[in-house]
Amino acid sequence: MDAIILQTLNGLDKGSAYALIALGLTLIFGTLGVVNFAHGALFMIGAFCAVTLQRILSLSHEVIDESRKDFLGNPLKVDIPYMHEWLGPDLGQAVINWSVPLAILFSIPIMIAVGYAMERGLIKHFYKRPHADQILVTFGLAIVLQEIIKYFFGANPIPTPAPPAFNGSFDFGVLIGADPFTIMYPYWRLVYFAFAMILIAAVFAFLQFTTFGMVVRAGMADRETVGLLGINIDKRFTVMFAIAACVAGLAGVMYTPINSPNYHMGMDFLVLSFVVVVVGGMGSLPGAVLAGFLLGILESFASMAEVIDIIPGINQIIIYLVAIVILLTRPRGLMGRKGVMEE
Amino acid sequence: MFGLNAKDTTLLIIVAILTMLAPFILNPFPEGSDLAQFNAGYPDLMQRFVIFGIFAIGFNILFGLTGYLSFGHAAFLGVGSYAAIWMMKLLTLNVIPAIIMSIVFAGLFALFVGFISLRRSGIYFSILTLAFAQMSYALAYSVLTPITGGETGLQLKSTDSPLLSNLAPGEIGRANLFGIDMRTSYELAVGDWLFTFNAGYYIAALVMLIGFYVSIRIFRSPFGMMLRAVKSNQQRMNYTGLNSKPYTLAAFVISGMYAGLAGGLMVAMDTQVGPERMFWTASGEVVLMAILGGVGTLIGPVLGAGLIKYMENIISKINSTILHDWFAFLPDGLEDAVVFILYPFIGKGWHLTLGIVFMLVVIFLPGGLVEGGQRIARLFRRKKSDDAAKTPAE
Amino acid sequence: MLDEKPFNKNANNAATAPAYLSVWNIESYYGESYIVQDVSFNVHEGEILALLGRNGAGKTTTLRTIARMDNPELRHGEIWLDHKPLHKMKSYEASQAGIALVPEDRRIIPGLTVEENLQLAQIAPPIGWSLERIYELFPRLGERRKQDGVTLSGGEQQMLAIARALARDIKVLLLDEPYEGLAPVIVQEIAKTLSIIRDQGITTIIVEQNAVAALKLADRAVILDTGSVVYDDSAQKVLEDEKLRAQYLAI
Amino acid sequence: MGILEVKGVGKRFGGLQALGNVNLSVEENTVHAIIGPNGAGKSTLLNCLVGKLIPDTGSVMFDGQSVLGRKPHEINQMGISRVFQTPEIFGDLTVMENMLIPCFAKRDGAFRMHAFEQVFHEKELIEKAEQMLDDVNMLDKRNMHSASMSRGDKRRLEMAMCLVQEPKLLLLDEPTAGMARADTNNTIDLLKEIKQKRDITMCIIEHDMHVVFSLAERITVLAQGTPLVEDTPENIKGNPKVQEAYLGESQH
Amino acid sequence: TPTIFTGAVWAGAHTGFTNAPQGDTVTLGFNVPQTGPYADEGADELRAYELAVEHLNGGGDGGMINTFSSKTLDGTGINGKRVEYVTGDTQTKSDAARASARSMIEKDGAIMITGGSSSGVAVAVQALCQEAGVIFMAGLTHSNDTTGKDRKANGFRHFFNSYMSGAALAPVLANAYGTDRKAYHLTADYNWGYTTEEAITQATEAMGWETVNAVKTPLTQTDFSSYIAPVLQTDADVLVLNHYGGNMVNSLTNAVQFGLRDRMVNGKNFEIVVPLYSRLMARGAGANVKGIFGSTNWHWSLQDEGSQAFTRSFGTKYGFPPSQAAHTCYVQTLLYADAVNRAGSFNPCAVAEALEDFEFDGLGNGPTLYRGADHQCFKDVLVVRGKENPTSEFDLLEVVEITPVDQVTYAPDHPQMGGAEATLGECNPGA
Ligand SMILES: Nc1ncnc2c1ncn2[C@@H]1O[C@H](COP(=O)(O)OP(=O)(O)OP(=O)(O)O)[C@@H](O)[C@H]1O
Ligand SMILES: Nc1ncnc2c1ncn2[C@@H]1O[C@H](COP(=O)(O)OP(=O)(O)OP(=O)(O)O)[C@@H](O)[C@H]1O
Ligand SMILES: [Mg+2]
Ligand SMILES: [Mg+2]
Repeated sequence: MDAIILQTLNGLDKGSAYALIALGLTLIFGTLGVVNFAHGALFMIGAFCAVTLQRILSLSHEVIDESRKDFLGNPLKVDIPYMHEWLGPDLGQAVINWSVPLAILFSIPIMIAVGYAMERGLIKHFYKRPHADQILVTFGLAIVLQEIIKYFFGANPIPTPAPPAFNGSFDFGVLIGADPFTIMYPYWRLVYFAFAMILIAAVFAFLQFTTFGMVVRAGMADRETVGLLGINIDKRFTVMFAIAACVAGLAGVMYTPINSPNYHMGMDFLVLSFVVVVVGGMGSLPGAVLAGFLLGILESFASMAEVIDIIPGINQIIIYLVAIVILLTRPRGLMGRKGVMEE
Repeated sequence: MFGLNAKDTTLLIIVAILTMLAPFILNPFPEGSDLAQFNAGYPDLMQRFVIFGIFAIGFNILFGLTGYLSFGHAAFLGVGSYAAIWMMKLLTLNVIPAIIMSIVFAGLFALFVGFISLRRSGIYFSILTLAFAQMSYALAYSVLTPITGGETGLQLKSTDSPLLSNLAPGEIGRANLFGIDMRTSYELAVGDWLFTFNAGYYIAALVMLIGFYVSIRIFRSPFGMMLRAVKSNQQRMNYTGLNSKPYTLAAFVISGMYAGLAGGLMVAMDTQVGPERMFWTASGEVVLMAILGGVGTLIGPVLGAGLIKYMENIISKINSTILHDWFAFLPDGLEDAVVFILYPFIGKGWHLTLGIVFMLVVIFLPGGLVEGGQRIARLFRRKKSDDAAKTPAE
Repeated sequence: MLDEKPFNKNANNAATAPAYLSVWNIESYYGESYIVQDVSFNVHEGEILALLGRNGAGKTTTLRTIARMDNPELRHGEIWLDHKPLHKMKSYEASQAGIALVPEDRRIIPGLTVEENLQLAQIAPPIGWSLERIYELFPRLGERRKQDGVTLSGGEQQMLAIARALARDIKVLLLDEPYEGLAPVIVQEIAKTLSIIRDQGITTIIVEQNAVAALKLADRAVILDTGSVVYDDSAQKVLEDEKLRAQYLAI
Repeated sequence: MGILEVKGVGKRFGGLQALGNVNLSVEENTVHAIIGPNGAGKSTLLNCLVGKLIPDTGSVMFDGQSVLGRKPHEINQMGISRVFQTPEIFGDLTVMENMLIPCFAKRDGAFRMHAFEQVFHEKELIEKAEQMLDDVNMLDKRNMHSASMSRGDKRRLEMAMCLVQEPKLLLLDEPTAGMARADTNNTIDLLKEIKQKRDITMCIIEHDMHVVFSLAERITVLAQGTPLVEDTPENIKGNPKVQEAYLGESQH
Repeated sequence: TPTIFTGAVWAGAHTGFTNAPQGDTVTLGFNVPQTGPYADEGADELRAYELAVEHLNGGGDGGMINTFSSKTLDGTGINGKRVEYVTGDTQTKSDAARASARSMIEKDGAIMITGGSSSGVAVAVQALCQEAGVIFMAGLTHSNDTTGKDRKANGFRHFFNSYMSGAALAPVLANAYGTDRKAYHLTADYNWGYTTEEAITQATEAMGWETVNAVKTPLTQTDFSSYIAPVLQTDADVLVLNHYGGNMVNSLTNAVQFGLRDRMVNGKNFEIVVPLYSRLMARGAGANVKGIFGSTNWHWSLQDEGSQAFTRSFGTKYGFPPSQAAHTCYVQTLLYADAVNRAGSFNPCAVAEALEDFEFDGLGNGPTLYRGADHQCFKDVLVVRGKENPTSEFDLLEVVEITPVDQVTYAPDHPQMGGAEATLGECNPGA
């Protein structure tokens, strides 16, 4: 029972990561009709916004400490962050520790700029081109973006911890009268879940309560005709793309304390997020979110030792197996619309 | 000739000549010169060119003709490879049975995957094939380790004793074709140039030529036309009394068999298999090869395969020492500056170069490399006709 | 200099009122194929112009050029609507300037309901008829407002396409084969609607294979043949002149 | 007993009864027209005949066999061809290839693995296709990319594709819509000629009364999903109910 | 003049072995991951190789050449030939690694291939070198298989292995955490994971620990929460993470997030163990490594003469201390060069003979034996722990114990090493 609660929590948490990425991907892939292999790269760039901010905040100058030696036996150079000097060590360190939440604000303009530049500079010319061309160009772009990040940050993961206030776990067990330390869940993962829900709700509200979503959907189905109705669809596509980039980026920022970001984290997520979007059904935002949570939860349950013992290797293939079953039983995924990218 | 029209015959002959002369063409720079780094005429890479060429040709029969984008073709390559190495371990070191079995097994697996995946179209189909391939990969990597060797894969070992080959105890078998070792080479030194003619390469090249010929026949056959009809308008096709399902399934199985053939040849040339051959990036690579070269064109996929493999094997090997060597003639400061600028694009930066090439090709040559070739050809032709037009005036 | 009111270039029509929409020497291409070859004509305010010609003559291409679609590409020539240089605009700007095209294949947007198709037309200013008023004119659309637009029958789709144009505040209506596929009763109904539209002072260009019906409605006719204007004069004349009709329209 | 027997066919779309109890009998070797106001259910009825839709009720017999439950390609192989209301052609292929595909379907059936034969060796079929193209005045367009033709041309091509299959029953959904008058007349002549040369049954939906009255031997008027009347052209012309529901005041 | 070779393309017929060096230079092939997740380790390996070449050719301060017990290396290259090198990218994929190795052998005439940073790649390239008839000096590869069931006559490994990790760690763990412990293993679901799990469970069980569960995790997993949460439901009090690289960084981070380290079970503090530590990767886990035990092949803070010499020359050249991967690669290059000098020939069989059962000292890790039976080096193994107060980003681990070589030595036919069936086969010179 406790195990089930925990795995459900895990599933929701994994699910919110999948759902957030899939949400951004659906906005581009399911709505604008562009197979965007660079979406993972946007997620990765978001994560590296957090890394960059952390680095900026901990910019420091060197002080030579004669009393200690470095590995070559020379006097040790100690880095004193400017933040410590300006704000005092305590407040200064606190600011540095809070770099991930602060990066949310920091990343929004960056992601919008990246999304804008990407759409205007590249994607715009590919709306009418075959999916194959879109794949090639966005894959090329993804590689280039990755390599640029790798050039500046290296290939190793870079730790970006959550603020100390969010360290440790919340003990649900105590709440429901179980033994302490049996049903614990990390604070930051709870924050991530809540953040995901808010972001998802915000995107839904925007598309639901404005005509924006309808216009973009229409524009994807038939750009020409929408243009004939006096609507500058290009502009809206750009906005849509920037929003998607922002969603991906924010998902990345918030993900950094969970797993240290590295330059290939986007690619690691890419295939999975395509699966999630398609299982959810092309062009359906609720579908993407639903599929994200569904697959997250199933994956969590499949990774329990009890399950693996019965079906060895099930944890390796569960997502793909479920994807196959769903696509065979529901032709257009969970909530897909007819005619979207079926050719 | 060969039951082809004149244009296709010419193409086939040109390709045949080029593959046969590849050891010369790919080694244009004298041994030991600065540019020798760009030579690609050594057996391993030449073999890879033709093997991935076969893979891409087969993929193109499915994707180029029917428009069904499979994201799981690497699985068939992998199955073909495993089948081939097991044949060599158990039956004989002769590559023929191994290759035949790799085609058969890949074909059967493709029949299974295709039968299920082709119930959907568009992106849904792509994801189904991807899912099958990823499952194959994951299982080969882990739970199927007893069959696949897991992460370390399978190689021929001194403990293997194939039924029909008599090996001395402790001897590690070598792939051969009726006694011709795949690694037998003939080296020709002409002045500073060194050309290598490798048995394995010529066998693989011959297989590729056959594969290429078959693909031309398929492209020009009524069957090929039906496949293009599937891509163009399936509804019309059905109402014209044609059942599109078996056509697409046949195309899927044929391209799966090509992939299996490529996998079998890979083992024949280099007797080892690892599961990452089936990872989604490997499936993605063949997609990129086809698009880069020109989807739906005959020769495009082969060119795309060649370019990607060339970059992977040549650009990745250039390191800063080599760069410094090349630009040693420049004044020191300038040399450093040039090396500094080029360095991110070579060696460990070869991915960056690859990404940029992808983008440039697709932006400026929407039809892939083949379109680039056509443009150049058109330029020449225009020039020629300009000249022709001018002549009488003089 | 060009932003000034264009002088009337076509001597044929110089006599009457000043041109409202003028098309000067336009040349349009689909890729490298040269389709509309140096076409000029004028339309006056409130006038109905019938644009006629055989299949493949370039009628659709001309209308698409005027509506400033990306394809075909206008490589040469100018188009002026009420002092505004359409030839410098993109299709959405042309639409905001008051051009509305009812395309030949209707182009109902898949995935949107009837009502959404209409709402879509009312997003960018200027907005024309209200939905109520549209449903009044086309009660069938009102009945089917929640149905997916593309599942409408052919005639219903045509109504929706016209309705969608009316939902915008338009100055010039371009109709590409509006009668195609419509039952005779509906043809009459739409003809009536078009007169209503004319009474609103909306200038109209109509392309129609049913030349007689179009000519009956039109004030003037322009006949295209392989991309060039071969006739530009009153509609009545064509209706009356057997020889003309036989020559250009084979009727 | 007609070659096509439709009995009690009904079809609902959600709340809309698109077809309700349609009975229709088409005699062999006749031209039967179906007319009716827009949205009457004419195309829906055709869809039920070719397997695009499955009717909720009723039966459809062709040549003594039921077509219900068969796939579209099987129905076509039984001898029913259809021209669609919006042209359905192979846009990526040339006109000639468009013509050859039905030729192969006719000769080789729903599937054949002719992967090693060459299209250009099929002299006989090519000749047949050329002949047909000539009949519809499109021979000069044989190498054109079919998607870049004008709409009238696409329609003519689609009709040629159906005719070259020499079906027993040809279903035409507004074959002349959007065709220039001259071509419409040509089409009428062509259909008449075909009719004369070969045994063929046609079922035609058309709003152009000129076409209907030049070709049809019998006419069914459909309104709101049910047949209003079925009769000869002369009687239909005079029928006041039809006048009101369909033709309108000023027609003929 | 045309010459016909039968057998391997790379066979120099007249010399009797592949790629016999022509002229006054000899070419080595450095095959390391330059792209992919292990690119930083590959880069560090490459730095070490370049440093080794520099030292062999008489440049720099000579590094460990000065402390090496064998004195054949004199700064004149190898066997009097100046050392040149080519590099390649393994991409951490066996296909790519073999392609790159074959290109070095076939195109560039490399006489020895070295490098790698995963066992899959090492086994694949080692098999290739065996076929081709060149020496393979393995870089970073920790799986038992490399010199266990997949051992080859032409392949040599200096790095330690899973078995040694277990043997070195177990006593330290017993000492620190007691002998009454219940361990829960998370194991990467592939060969290296299996051998490591096997080695650690056997070694710890021998100390009296109990293994309550061992769960396999997919290699491609990035979020380990669903594997870690069930640990809370058991009475296990130790979590062993048989993970490497990115897997290790993520699983360790996740485990700490779940508050495992604050947990008390059976009155004992819950502990986490990482059998194979890499300093580079540990950096990715940040503060989470503090206090966590693991094993490593070598660490720059070692105080012996050899280690200090190496750290000094590497640090002076590149500005930061070398990793264990850099160390093993550097040492392998020197060992190869020395073996050639001692054999007086580049013939792989002669070199192999010179390396077999060679005893040496002064290359860090104390006196070392290159065992002839399986081509595995036997030397001291380090047990390390994440440092509580690092002074720099390189100072993450502290050495808590240097496990003497005797304690980690095993028989060549040990069951974990492929048993009696495992054979080196015949040395292959290529021709
Ligand atoms: N997308 C296109 N690409 C290339 N050529 C085209 C394209 N569309 C039309 N054409 C060509 O342009 C010419 C004019 O076509 P257009 O559609 O304007 O004719 P139309 O007068 O409207 O004929 P119809 O009465 O048949 O609709 C035709 O020859 C046609 O083949
Ligand atoms: N898939 C569908 N879903 C819902 N309603 C549909 C669907 N297909 C057709 N309809 C409705 O069924 C009715 C009959 O349509 P149908 O296309 O058969 O008319 P029609 O007689 O062919 O008209 P037209 O002459 O205008 O082509 C129409 O009201 C249409 O809106
Ligand atoms: Mg037209
Ligand atoms: Mg209809």
